[in-house]
Amino acid sequence: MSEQRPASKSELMVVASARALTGKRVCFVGVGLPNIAVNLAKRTVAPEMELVYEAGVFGANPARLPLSIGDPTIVTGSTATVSMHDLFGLYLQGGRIDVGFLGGAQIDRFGNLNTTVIGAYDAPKTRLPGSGGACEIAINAKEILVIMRQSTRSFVQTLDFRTSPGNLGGADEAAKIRTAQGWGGRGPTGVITDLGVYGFDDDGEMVLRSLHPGATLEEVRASIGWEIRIPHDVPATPAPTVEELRLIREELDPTGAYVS
Amino acid sequence: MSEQRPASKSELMVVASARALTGKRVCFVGVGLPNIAVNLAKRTVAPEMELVYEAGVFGANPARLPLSIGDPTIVTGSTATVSMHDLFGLYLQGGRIDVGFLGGAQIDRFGNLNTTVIGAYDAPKTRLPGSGGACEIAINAKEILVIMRQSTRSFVQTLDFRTSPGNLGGADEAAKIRTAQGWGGRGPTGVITDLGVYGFDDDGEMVLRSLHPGATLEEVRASIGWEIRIPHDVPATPAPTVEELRLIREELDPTGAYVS
Amino acid sequence: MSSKLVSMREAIAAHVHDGDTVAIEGFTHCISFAAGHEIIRQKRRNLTLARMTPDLIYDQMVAAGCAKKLIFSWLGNPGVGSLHAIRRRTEPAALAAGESLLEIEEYSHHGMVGRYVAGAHRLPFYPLRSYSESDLPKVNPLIRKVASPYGGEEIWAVPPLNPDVTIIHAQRADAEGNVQMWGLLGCQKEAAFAARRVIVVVEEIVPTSVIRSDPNRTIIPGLIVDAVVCEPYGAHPSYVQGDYDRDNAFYREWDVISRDAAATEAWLQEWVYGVEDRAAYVAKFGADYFTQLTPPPAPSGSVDYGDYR
Amino acid sequence: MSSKLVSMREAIAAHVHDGDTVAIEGFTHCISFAAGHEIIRQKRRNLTLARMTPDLIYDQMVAAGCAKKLIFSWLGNPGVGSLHAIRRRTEPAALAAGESLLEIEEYSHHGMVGRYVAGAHRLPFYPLRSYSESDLPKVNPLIRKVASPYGGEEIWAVPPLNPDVTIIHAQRADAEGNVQMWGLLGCQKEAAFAARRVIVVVEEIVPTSVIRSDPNRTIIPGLIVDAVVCEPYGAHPSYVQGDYDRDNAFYREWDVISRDAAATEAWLQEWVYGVEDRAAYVAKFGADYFTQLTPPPAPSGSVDYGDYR
Repeated sequence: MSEQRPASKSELMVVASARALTGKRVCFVGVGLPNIAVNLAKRTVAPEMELVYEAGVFGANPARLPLSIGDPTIVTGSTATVSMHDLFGLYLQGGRIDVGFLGGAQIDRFGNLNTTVIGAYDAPKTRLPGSGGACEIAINAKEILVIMRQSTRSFVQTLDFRTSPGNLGGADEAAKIRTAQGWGGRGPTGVITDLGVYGFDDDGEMVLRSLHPGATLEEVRASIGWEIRIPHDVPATPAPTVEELRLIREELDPTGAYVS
Repeated sequence: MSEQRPASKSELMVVASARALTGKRVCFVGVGLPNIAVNLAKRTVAPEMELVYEAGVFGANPARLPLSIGDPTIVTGSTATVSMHDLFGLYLQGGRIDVGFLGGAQIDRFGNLNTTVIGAYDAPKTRLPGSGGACEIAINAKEILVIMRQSTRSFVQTLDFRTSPGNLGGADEAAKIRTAQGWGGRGPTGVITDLGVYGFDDDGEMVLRSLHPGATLEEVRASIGWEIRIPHDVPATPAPTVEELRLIREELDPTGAYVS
Repeated sequence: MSSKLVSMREAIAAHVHDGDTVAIEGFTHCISFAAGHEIIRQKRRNLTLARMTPDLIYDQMVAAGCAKKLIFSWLGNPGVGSLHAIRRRTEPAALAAGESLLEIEEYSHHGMVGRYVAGAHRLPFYPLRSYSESDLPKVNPLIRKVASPYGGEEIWAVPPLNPDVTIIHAQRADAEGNVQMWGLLGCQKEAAFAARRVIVVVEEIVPTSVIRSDPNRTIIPGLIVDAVVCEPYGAHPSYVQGDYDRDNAFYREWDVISRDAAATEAWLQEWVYGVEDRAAYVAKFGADYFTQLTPPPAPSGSVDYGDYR
Repeated sequence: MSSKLVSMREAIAAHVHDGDTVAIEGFTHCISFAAGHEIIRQKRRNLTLARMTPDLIYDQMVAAGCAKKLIFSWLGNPGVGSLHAIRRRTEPAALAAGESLLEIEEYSHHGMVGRYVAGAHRLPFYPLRSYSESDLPKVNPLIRKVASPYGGEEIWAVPPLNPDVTIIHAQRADAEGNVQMWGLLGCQKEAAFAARRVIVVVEEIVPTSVIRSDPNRTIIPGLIVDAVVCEPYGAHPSYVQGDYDRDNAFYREWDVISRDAAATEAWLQEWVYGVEDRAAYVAKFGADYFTQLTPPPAPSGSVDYGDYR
């Protein structure tokens, strides 16, 4: 244990994401890092959490780390496996999901996300996967956590396409539209990156809440395409514990496929 | 067999109803006489017929005669048992039902039906069961067969309440509205009573097609509240065969609970 | 997870209040008579009773004075005839002195299903192809037309129904309220997801491992369940697929009892107020009574989910 | 009832025509690669390919020149990355000489599900709470607002999708096409009910008595099925719950192959054009290959429907 190597940036993201789930009950899981984060949270800060996969699984209890969002291991031993009509209609739109995890190719200062195209929609430079369930997760999950690595290509002034709405043009506009259009949730509440943890302030704009061990404010500023709000006293993200790292390395991702 | 007693009026209705199902594929079954008629048809003129119960059963294979529309015997051994949302949405509204059986407290000359109230809706003389699935069966099954005993109380000039639409005010109006409002079916095609079998003519009005053995035109006229259309040469309904009566009496309703 | 197992008395006391909209669902199959009787014993008043088919249980609850309003699509004693206690509260000529007419809000089956679906999916309306040229929309202003955004066509809509409490009965659940049932599924899933509170009554409490061995069989997750009650024979005189048959003799008997207000009251005194709980009701019938309602087995067979690790 | 059992060759020849809208559905689970490959072999052209997640099968069909248009909600190699053949037909800079861009019609998952539901329920639209303040409606004029008849609120709608043919894969069916499946159910039921024609591909044909022993497990009745094909391992490299695992190695391998148009063509030559049918494809891998994808059993257990006679 004393030989434990220091946390990687991916591990810092996973641990910070897991901690953001403290006490949460029902979480809509994505594959990759969110999947590991959620499984870590279930073993640490949120033992009662139910994992929901958009493929149609509630209360998943995967015996191995699922590679895809529809891996058979999420079905066997789950509490309920249902049609996607039920999953999106009864569970998500019906208001039963506490936290949805999203990522994207681009995010703006208000937490709006692009997973559709880089460039013009009709003649894209890069064709991305599109919404999948992201658009309705953004609207209907009670809150949204975003996991993304920082870069000026992804943390942008203006999205090329708004796939999933966040705080729109700011908190006031977002609050009005959420009520008027009957959104089920209150939008993004946190963004976890490889450098830090961000929240949203009263303007609905992203603000740095803590800086990961080893990261600097210069790195943070240099990898965000707008002038990011940074309060005076930014605490450090508490370092991963020995046990958190052990769980990731020995149980959740022993081959290091995701968190390396 | 030579001792077989003559057919009762109920048996005449059941046999005529069964024969009206010749070659039909998917039939929405009601309890009581329609249920026996459909089961008789499956054993005689429509061996490939699938029985659909509004309770959520497709391809029922009841081991005993079901007393209620949701008897457990319709589930065990059925091809598919589904939610009522699926039954009414996918099977009925989706256009998969060939024939629906309906009855009612009142029918008018155009095959419109009342199963809601006798008297005023807000202060009824008799409160009837209401629509159940009848309203949507009338609109969405490809055709409707009605089974009712004749009397001037039930074959009326004017319905007290139109629960389930038939040919409305006549064939032209009905054809227009069916198209404009996207009905799935063409409405009533036959009415089977204790006295005869009726069809609908080009005006969409009920017309006598055959007279049951033992019934007279005088009885027919005296038990219908409007001047019923009767063609010049009304054939006799072919009498039940020995085998049809045997099936009813020995297999389908051995206690005579329905067809006595 | 924490257990939600409580007695029926506790479940009704905690989750059914005067003035609530209550849905005891189950289409012929799995009707929670046990819950209905406990609501009668606890003397709930001014309830709005929602159910596709009010069946005997709502006839009994109306006779006991629990209801001010019915929301339904088919009002009858299935396979037998009328619900006489309800008719006495819906036909002015039959109304007893001092009684008032029940409020009535009436749909078709698809419409009632659609109301629960809209409630469960958090939709402001549910569209369907029914009601065209029926008189039902004339007497129920909540049945409305909706214009399709893809052309001139108008179809019909019903509004969401979100009961304060939905009560369902099923074969089995675990203590967290993960419910599995088979046979007729009715609209229980939709009515439960639409509700603010959910009470689940089952024949048998099973370990969570049983639920997890066949996750496609789960119709309602514990997530939306507030109370779990284990009440064997709790659906009698309705039935539970595989466990016991419908007591058709009682459905016919009720037709006789309920024609007479005094006989109805006497029945309630003996079989509802006069028994402490469902266990006492079952004991009053005697074990042999239920044995003759028990079918021989017809097993589903097992399928293989595969152990993926 | 008459058998609908045919070979895959016959099923595709009879039911999939040039210019058709084809939906091969299955969310990660039970994707009929066998049908997709036979469509490629039979050189169908100008197909509109609908699928929530085009996955590798549509990448292969696009690479083979079968498609003119995609209707989808998520375009990727699940758990791996991009669909490179499709990207070469959607990014102008990557387009080969003589090729044209694919037409694209794009939704979210709930929207695609809703399109099938509307198609299956014969509704002119399906309402949902999605798309609000997203740019998707700006680029897809078929995503529209609909006004609730119960108040000022406007929500969003998608139009029905009625494929000319829907193809699904499942664990088992009888010869009439009564289909039972378990594990992820995706939107297969809705996509099949919405379709004009339905092809069902299964791992195993079972007697009708097996289907009838567990009627709640049936997701699609033979009534709506036009052809039944028995094709063991017909979903490889996707998986069939309980029968075999997803071939994740191949999903990763495709990421490499598909980056290069020539390598993609070579793969199609070897594994699609170069094999006569799915049996030959399976034989080419060898029996051992599939043995290592077979999980140990995890039985569901049996439930009792009761023998009511």
